[in-house]
Amino acid sequence: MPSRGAETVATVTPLHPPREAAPLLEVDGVSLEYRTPDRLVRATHQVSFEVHRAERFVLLGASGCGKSTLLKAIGGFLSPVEGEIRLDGRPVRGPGPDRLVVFQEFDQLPPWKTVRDNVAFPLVASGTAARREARERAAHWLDKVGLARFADAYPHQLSGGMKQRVAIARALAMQPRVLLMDEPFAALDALTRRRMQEELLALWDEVRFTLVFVTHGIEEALVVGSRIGVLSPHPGRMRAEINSHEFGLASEGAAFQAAIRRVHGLLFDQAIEPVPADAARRTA
Amino acid sequence: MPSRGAETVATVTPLHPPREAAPLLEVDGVSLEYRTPDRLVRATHQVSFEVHRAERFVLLGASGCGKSTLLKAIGGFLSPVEGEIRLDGRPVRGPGPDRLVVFQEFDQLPPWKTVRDNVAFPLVASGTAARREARERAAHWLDKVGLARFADAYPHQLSGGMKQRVAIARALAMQPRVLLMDEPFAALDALTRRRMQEELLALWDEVRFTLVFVTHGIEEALVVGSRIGVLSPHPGRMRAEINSHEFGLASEGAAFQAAIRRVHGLLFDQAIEPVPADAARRTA
Amino acid sequence: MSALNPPIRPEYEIAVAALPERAAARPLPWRTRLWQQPGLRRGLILVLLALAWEVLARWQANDLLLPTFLQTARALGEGLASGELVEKARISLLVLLQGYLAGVLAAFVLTALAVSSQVGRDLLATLTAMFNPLPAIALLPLALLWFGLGRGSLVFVLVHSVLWPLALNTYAGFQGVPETLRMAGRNYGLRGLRYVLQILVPAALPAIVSGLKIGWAFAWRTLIAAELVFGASSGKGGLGWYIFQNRNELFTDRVFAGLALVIVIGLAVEGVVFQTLERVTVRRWGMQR
Amino acid sequence: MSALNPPIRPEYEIAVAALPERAAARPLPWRTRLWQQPGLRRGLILVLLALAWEVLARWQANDLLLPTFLQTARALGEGLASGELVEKARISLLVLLQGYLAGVLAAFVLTALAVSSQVGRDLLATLTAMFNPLPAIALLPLALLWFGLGRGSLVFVLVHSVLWPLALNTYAGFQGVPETLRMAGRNYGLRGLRYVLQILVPAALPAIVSGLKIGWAFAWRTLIAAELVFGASSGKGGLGWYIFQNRNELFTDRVFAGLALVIVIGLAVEGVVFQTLERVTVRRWGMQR
Amino acid sequence: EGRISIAQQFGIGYLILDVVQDQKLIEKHGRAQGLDIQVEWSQISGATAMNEALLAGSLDVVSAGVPPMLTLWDRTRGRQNVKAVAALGSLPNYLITNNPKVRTLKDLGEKDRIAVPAAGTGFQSRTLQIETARVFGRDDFKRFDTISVSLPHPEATAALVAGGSEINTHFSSAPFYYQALENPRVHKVLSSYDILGGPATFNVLYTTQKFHDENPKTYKAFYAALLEAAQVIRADRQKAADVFIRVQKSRLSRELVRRIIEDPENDFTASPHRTFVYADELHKLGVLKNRAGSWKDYFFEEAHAQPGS
Ligand SMILES: Nc1ncnc2c1ncn2[C@@H]1O[C@H](COP(=O)(O)OP(=O)(O)OP(=O)(O)O)[C@@H](O)[C@H]1O
Ligand SMILES: Nc1ncnc2c1ncn2[C@@H]1O[C@H](COP(=O)(O)OP(=O)(O)OP(=O)(O)O)[C@@H](O)[C@H]1O
Ligand SMILES: [Mg+2]
Ligand SMILES: [Mg+2]
Repeated sequence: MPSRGAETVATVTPLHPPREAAPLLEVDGVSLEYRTPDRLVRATHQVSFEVHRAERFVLLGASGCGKSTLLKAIGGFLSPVEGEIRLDGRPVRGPGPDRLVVFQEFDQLPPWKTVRDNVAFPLVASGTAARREARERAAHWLDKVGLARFADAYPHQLSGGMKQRVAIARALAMQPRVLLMDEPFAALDALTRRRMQEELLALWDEVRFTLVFVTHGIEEALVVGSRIGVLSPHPGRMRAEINSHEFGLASEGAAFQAAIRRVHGLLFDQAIEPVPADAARRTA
Repeated sequence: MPSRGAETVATVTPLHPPREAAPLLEVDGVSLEYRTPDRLVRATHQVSFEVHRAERFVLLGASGCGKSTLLKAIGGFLSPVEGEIRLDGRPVRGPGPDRLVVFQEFDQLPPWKTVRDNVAFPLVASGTAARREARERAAHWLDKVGLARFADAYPHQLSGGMKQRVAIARALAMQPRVLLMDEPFAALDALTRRRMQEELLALWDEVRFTLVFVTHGIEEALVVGSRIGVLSPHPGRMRAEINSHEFGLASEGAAFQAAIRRVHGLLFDQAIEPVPADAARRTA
Repeated sequence: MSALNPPIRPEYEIAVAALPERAAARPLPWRTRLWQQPGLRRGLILVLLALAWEVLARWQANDLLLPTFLQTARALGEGLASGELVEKARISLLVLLQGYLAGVLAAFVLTALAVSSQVGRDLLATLTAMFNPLPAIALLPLALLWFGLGRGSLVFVLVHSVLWPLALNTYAGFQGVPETLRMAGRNYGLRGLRYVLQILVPAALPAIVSGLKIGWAFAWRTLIAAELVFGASSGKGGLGWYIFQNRNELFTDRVFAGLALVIVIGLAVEGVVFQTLERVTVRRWGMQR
Repeated sequence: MSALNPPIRPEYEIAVAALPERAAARPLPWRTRLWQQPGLRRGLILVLLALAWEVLARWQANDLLLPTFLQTARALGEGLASGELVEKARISLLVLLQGYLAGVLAAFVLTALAVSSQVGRDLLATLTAMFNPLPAIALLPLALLWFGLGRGSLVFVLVHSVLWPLALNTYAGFQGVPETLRMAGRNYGLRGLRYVLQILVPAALPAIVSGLKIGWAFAWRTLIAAELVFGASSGKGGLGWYIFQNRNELFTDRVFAGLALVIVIGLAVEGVVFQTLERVTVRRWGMQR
Repeated sequence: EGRISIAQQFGIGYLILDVVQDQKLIEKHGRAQGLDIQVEWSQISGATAMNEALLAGSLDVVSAGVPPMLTLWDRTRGRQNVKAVAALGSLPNYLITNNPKVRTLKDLGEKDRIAVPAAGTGFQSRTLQIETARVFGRDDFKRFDTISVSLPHPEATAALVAGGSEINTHFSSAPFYYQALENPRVHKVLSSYDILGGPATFNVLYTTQKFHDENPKTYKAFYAALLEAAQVIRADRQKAADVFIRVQKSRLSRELVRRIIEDPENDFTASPHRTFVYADELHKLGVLKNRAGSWKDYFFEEAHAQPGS
């Protein structure tokens, strides 16, 4: 695997110029709410964290705790009812191609574009690349995610996992400053997932984008992330932040297992709802 | 946890009456194809397997290998271009509530029904239960999947994982003869996923339905399934069938780890596509 | 670009306390709140339109062709006060509703056929392409022949004006229902009419509602045109008849009063019926924003 | 129910061989293949309709009101052979296309406004609810005032008949675009017109196409009705005028020939333009079945 | 000056205009005055559209029955001052029926339906109202409006000839009643001539004061052309028939057209006949607000030289 290994990161000292020391992304006391006809649903409550340039920040939390909502807010699609999200010190006002999002849903690919065009389109639309170059980059990244043979297919002809891989290729081809990924590998089998993780980290090694990554896999969090934020169950509040820059794709040993257990504890030591009382009664 | 443990299953001897010996579901040399304007895409090629009454059959395979397609064919939504699918010896002709499907996509919940009605509706529509009873059963199962508080919400107000849990509750409430589940737990965090697995197995213990389950988690396959079918990469062909009835929710030891490794080997010993040649060059 | 490594920061863990009492919702500034009333905004648009009309009419100064807003309002007021317009509107609305409902029903049958068989699909496509472009006057002789002069003929041409657009829209809506949702419905064992009613119709409701709106508007158009011919038999003409009579006698302000009443009814139906329908269905369900 | 335990079966592993040569696609029986030709099926429907017409007309035996299919076909053939109908159709189609395109453009502008601002939304809702139910005759005096007698006025009433239904459908389509897709589009940095054109329009295409179909049909209806009134200036009347004139001379077969030509054009446009449009877009993209 | 746009409706009642158009008489009389006149001919159906086009300024001269002209004159008095230019001939309208029981107006009952082009307001309806007022009294002049149906002549003729529909009576004009009366089941009940007391003008041409005043030479040429056309028709009715068929691209048989033109009842003259009956009666019935002293009140001066009534 590429040069980035546990040692490399671990030996880093704060040599950066002062400008670098300021966080790139600041989530500052952010509460997010949905307004429904009957009631107000609070998705996150006063969540604060900072993501520095080139950090790989992973968000972990129970289902429904507000991870996707938080990601959408960073993407600029939702504005906080409380607190502020700042990028480079400036409040986030709306969406933009500098913060590309891989959504959790399968229907994020415009169905009227072929797989290739789906990857190339944002490059052209955002002015990142000319049409020709965009198509070349698209071909490159489709090859990386194993979909070169499906470049001319339309999204509805793909399986769930294949759709997600197109979305991943699209995001990686864009090489945005901040990459926001919402459970991108959830629909992938172990091998494909591992290959995607490798590609993601290889690209990070190359261009050092900043990553905010949502996942349910604790192992994946440790492998992909350099820092992990743990959210409490619904409504999401910050529970902990831990470092995971030491772990990489090759990690396996006792320290890794200990870290997994630690995160597991942080996530689940208070159960969301107690298991219903009648669960024990019900046996054949 | 309920009485069902590794020992219980392991000590089973073929005591069943002859009728039971015939498989409930037979997939017999089934090839499935999609017809697109430009070409014919073969999703599975001459796949054969049998599922006996009360078996928990897990399908494993790489992304895009045709698992969902196979499940849809068993569900009766697609007919094979070759081979036959039989249920109780009779060819499957179309969909029906005896083979309930939990789809992989998030948009399987009618958006015009509340969460409760979404769970109750199939019960009423298929004539399984009267309206009142259906609502009670819906409440019960929503509680089990931890969504009791969201019974009156509409699907669009739920997170991805919550939508999948509604679909799971809907399927479990129906207690169909054959339950077909397509990566039902992919969008769930570890704890919720574990709880869902427990609920699924507890219900199986109670009513002994037949399960066909698609997953990407090898561990999950071993835990949930009593028998595992491994498919080759696209187009899917049968690679192996192995027994996993010995493993349960509590499994951890060396045998379990060995089984995981074995399945991993079966799945991935031939890579789908070789890693692109230029992958090694690209390092910062 | 030289390899950039992020700083290593301290870790932390905090026990999450019970969620504090929810801060009271900040009230929005009153101007924002006011502006959020759709009634107000639309009212403003109506006032502006009325003003534009008044100015335009005064500038044209040709009140036999284009009376001013005030003249029209006066004629409308008189017509309503004398009860004449109310009666005419009642007569028109009665026929309109009959024709509309019949058209909706016919459209439903046609599309239900279309989703259930290949022949039904072809029938819908062919009939719509054939008959939709035909003006009502073309059907007039046939209507006369089959239904005579009374309400029957009016209902017939109304059905003609509602049926095709609604069927087109409904069918397009049906075809756009996501595959997963269809499969879920068939999985419940739904088929035939129950499948259409319980899955396809709600799933296609946005398209159906806009078809209903179009059908409603075209029913009005057709009714007013048709009443010129059929309306007055046995002395019971509706709004179209009222407009036609006054037009012939060049009482343009009354013509416009009649048309204004059509507009008012249109706005009321849009505001009360269709908006409510959308609010309690497609918008509530998150199928439309 | 006693606990039921499945049998334990032997395991197996097989090496997956290279995929054998694909078996040749089984040809379908010729009747099935024939039946799969939409042209054939629809042709059959047309033949049946023609037959029904013939029988009905002969049974009514009233060829001043309803000529038979054969009489009509003969009149149509004569009209086409003499070039008269061709010329009339050309004139009508020219005006029709102008009005149609203008209406489509206007609808597009209105809906683009509606998606980009609250005021635009209110404007669309209000204007549509107000003007859509108004019959073309109501606008005639105004059209005369502003555009005079001739093509201008015709185009004006055509726009009126295309604009509102198309705007309604397009806007409903826009509102139904899934949130994720909208976010994806905005994420690319698209906004304003590019966002509308590159995200909303393709995503709402099924609704737009059915709006286009409805608009097309109603443009025909309106044109024929308007030509009856406006008639022919400087001797250049279109199909509507042809129908009107022959009606005046009680040549009912020619009247029906004119209407039949409208139907034929409608079928051609449906079959060639709209079906192709659907095939290369929404159907190809899997947005409609 | 130098331009004129004229609109006519369908029918043989506009024969004078057809001759003017065919023989280019306006251009001819214009040249006589040293004026090159551009003439634009339009065909419009219905008096209402005519009136609106005239008021909108889209047309200079329009043509319709006497009552619609009087209505417009009444409404525009003191404003656009619309007045008649000339008559287009005296032609009768027949009330015909296929109901054998109907011999007089009094025989029409609840069940009968009378087709007229514009129920309640058109030429035929007004004529019928005048007769009704005389037979049943002034207060009851709208008696037959309730059984009147607006139906264009062709549909009405077809309905009458074919039978079987509710429409069994029709106030018809040429050429439709000629065609209808060929059917033995259809018979005549009343002629407009009976109601008005003799030959009476059917259609008139009318325009606004503005056009009349601003285009004196064109107007004069136009008026002269009308007079000449009337003479042409009187001189050679056979030729007139050919002109009609040519200009209207009519497919009516030549015999029928000739029969109509040669029918002594039909007098193609620019002089108004018995128009004042309408002006007077309709004022008495309250339809017209203004009272005309004589027919000259609603005709432009040029017409006053001719005999009229
Ligand atoms: N459109 C909406 N309207 C109302 N409530 C919503 C909406 N979307 C999400 N919510 C609510 O907000 C909360 C957080 O949702 P979110 O999608 O952010 O969860 P998540 O952490 O991404 O969960 P998952 O892991 O299941 O995807 C949930 O309780 C959900 O019910
Ligand atoms: N509607 C369709 N039209 C054409 N091809 C399709 C269609 N749906 C799926 N396919 C193709 O069929 C193959 C199998 O798809 P399927 O969805 O069954 O895969 P899967 O095993 O479920 O994958 P995943 O794990 O990613 O969900 C894929 O190669 C896909 O491209
Ligand atoms: Mg989420
Ligand atoms: Mg799948």
